[in-house]
Amino acid sequence: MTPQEIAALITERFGSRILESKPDAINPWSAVEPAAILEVSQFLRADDRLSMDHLELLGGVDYKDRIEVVYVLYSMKHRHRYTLKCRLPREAPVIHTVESVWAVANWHEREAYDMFGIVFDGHSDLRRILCPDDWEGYPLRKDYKAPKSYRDMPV
Amino acid sequence: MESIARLLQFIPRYDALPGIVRALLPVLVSCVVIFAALAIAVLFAVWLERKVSAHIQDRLGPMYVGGWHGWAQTLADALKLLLKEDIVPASADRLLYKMAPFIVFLGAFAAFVVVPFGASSFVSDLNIGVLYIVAVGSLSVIGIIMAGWASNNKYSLYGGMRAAAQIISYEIPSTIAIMTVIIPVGSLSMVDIVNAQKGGIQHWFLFRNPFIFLAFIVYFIASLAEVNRTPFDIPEAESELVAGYHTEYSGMRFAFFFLAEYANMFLVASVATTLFLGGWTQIIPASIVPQLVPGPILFFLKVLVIIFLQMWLRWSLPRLRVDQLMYLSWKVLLPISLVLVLSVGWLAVYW
Amino acid sequence: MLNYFKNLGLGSVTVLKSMGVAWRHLFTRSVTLQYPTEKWTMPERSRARLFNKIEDCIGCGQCVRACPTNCITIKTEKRGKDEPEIFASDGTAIKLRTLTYDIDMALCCYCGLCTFSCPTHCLTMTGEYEYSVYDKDEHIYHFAEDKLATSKAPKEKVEIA
Amino acid sequence: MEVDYSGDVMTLNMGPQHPSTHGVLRLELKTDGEIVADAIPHIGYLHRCFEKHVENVDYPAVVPYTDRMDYCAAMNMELGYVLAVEKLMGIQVNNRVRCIRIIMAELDRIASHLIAAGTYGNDIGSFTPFLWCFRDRETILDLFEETCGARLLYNYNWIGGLMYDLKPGFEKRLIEFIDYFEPQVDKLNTLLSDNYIFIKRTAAVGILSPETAISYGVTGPNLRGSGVKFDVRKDEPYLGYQDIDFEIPVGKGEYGPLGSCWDRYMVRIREVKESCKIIRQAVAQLTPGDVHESIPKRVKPPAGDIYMRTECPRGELGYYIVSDGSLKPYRLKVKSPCFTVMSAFREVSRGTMISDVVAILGSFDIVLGEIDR
Repeated sequence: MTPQEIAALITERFGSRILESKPDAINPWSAVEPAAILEVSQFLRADDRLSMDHLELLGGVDYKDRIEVVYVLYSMKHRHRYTLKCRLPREAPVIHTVESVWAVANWHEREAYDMFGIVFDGHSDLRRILCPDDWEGYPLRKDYKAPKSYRDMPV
Repeated sequence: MESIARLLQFIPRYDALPGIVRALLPVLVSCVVIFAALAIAVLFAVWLERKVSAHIQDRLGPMYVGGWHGWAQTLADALKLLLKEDIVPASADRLLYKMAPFIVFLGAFAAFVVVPFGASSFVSDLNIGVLYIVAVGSLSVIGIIMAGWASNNKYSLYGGMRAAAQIISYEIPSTIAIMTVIIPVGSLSMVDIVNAQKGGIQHWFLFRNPFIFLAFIVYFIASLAEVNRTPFDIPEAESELVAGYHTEYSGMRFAFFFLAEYANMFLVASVATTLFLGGWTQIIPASIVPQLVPGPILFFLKVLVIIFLQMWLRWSLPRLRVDQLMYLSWKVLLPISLVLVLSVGWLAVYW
Repeated sequence: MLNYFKNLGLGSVTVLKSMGVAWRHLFTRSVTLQYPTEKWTMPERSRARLFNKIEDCIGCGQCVRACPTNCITIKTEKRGKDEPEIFASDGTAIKLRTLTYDIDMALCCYCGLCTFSCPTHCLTMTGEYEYSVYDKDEHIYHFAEDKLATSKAPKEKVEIA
Repeated sequence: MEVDYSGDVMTLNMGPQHPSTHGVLRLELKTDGEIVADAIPHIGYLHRCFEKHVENVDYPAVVPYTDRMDYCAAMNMELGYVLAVEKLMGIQVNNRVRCIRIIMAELDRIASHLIAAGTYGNDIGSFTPFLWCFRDRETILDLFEETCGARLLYNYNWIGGLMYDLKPGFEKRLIEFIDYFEPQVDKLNTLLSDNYIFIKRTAAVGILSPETAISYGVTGPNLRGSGVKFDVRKDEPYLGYQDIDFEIPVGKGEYGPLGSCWDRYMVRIREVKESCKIIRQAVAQLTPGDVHESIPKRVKPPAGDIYMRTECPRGELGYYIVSDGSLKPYRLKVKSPCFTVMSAFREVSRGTMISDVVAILGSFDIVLGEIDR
């Protein structure tokens, strides 16, 4: 399926919950309402025309006014790719987990939590993954200031 | 020991010494002689191991210390180990921890008492020599469990437990394989066994009949496991248990473990030589070629061949898993060795 | 039962095969170098220690901007109008006097980006790779010092290699 | 294996310093005797804020940082990044650059798989294959060094071109090496891969079913070991891989269930041979040209985002780059193949033995530099 068809399909299915679609961009994407992410993911995974069974990448991007969660999806069956984006408020980024759809999301979401402080609702094991458990702040946010010391050790 | 006692007669005024000294001195001297010979042999074996491994792996190995092909490298390493700090973990069982390496070494060391290196160079000719070797040789497992337990380290404990299971399992096929030799000789004395093989290569038990040949292979495999060599080195499996039971040891105590490992290799190789390869006896019958090479040297050469075989195997094979190890012992070697004993016995009765 | 013997046979045969391969390798030539006595000649493009031919340096600071790890520190000042004009060996006029040119080799990531950005090709990576030191500070190489030597009293210890 | 885990379990910390965790990985093993009831990986010991770092350096200077992710296959790491930026900027490279990139990427794949195979032998307890593999890898590194001056962290692929052109005579030495190398693979197979002990240790251990693998986002040789024919070089060709004739080896499960450690290991060994094939074809396609031709003076991509993926030796390597039109990347997120495969580790290793945990970990062929970034 071409990106245009995918965009049309999910817009048809979810209507206004797909906020914006850019299937012609160099990396075709659709912005999804955060509350609908689980439904959209389940649809993308289960629908036979799409069967996006491979979550290639899940990551956050800090756009200073908002935090985006990016889902790059791929279908091993149809060999097509599509990107979903969810825009979250910067102060309290909360979104539902897609762990139940793709098992790999577990670690990816932990990493996004670790780096951006995005809270994934319903995640089974939301701990920091790369930084130490008692690390303060979310390093990949644009306003992050690196601490001078950690547990009395100079950083 | 008799020959040593005879040599001691040359000490001036030997007969004037107190009786207790005269009784103990030959024992002490023979201990020292065996220990020295063993230490030198071990140093050589370590060097050989490094060279064999290096050449199999397209390397050269140690090349600097001592000049010719780094012959003094292990000597330097041994000195380094002796000078290193002897670390005892804070929560270790100190007494057991300190004793363990010596007990491991004791097992290997004491067994050499009955090994006949030459026609008259042996400490003692016990009439239950083989039994004694089997019994004393398994002493090391106690030391290994002690080391594993006392280190207070989970890896060491795993190593100790694995070693116990492995060594005890493999004692059985190896002992049964030894029985195939005892049946035709009819004696447990090592000296008698060697004497029964005198007269050249065709009299060696290895080539006497095919069953004993197979028994030799069984014994060789089982002995590899008994001395924790690859492919049976699971007690010290480097990639799983770091270093197994001697993970926490350093300095001299570690050196003793090292010494014991190679001494054990020498022990099983000596036993294999004595039982299957005719011990110190000549390869070619004396009637064809005069016996130029002294017995002890011939014995040592034969031992070296077996040790080389052990090294060669070590550097070409991967390691077994614990359950596969047990499978090999109980389901492969044990049945085979039992069949072999029965066959040899059948031959002895009906031939 | 058949399987048992098949496995036994397969095991023995493959073990012997492995040993055979290992045996042949016992007699192949070794491929290692005996390092301190034998040394490998480094290819000309080798990227090891940085070297700055300070006479050609125009103090432009391109290398500082290119460096991903900020291991180069430059301090320059304008040369006076009355001073005689000097040129780098490729003819570029040197308008700035390089007061400090320090490279911290402990920070260097050996990417070579600085050498490509250098307009006069005075900053090069040499094939020199044996320069371990006991103190981390000794890894800071002061290249500009001999240029200063004319104005200041000569230092006793010159750390340039 | 059906095991009852009702007994007491002991926690055994494997790593971060352990001979076979391939770096600084910590495994929290819940063991019941020799059997591992649960294995929880803890990562992050090598975390060095790669993604934060690169937000502060300009685009060309990111390349040395990408080298340091997967230091065993640095050429492929930088290739993915460079291709992503080139695609974002719309740069076309000439044929010579394309062919050299293929040659280097495949050589690096061989080098990386040699490490994988060698260390895997080491994990299983056979030390000799390790050094044999390193001996051949050393020749590859020599080729790299004479071309770009570095042996491990190359910084060779630049945005729009290459650091240096090949040296005269490189092709000849390369073909000589390939001719020498191909029989060595068979030798390695005799010594290790076909050895019965090795097969017993690895086949039927660590079964990763295709469904689990896809769900956990496992890619590369690990996925192909489970029998899924997926290779980015074929499915989404870059660098003109579509013009090159090569096979994608997949696991067949010769000695046990599909998706075992042996299958994964063997996929790598077979891939090495395919890489040799690719290199021969790429050398034949080499044409003269200037490798610096399309290097831009200033790398300033237009605002936008891009996801570019390449097949690195450990799987599908994806770079998600967000550009805000400045000289520095606004955000760079790496989809690391080892990271995803490591998340499947707990699933795979449950109920195996301690020795199997090592075997499974080795068969995944992880590089901690890439997991932790």
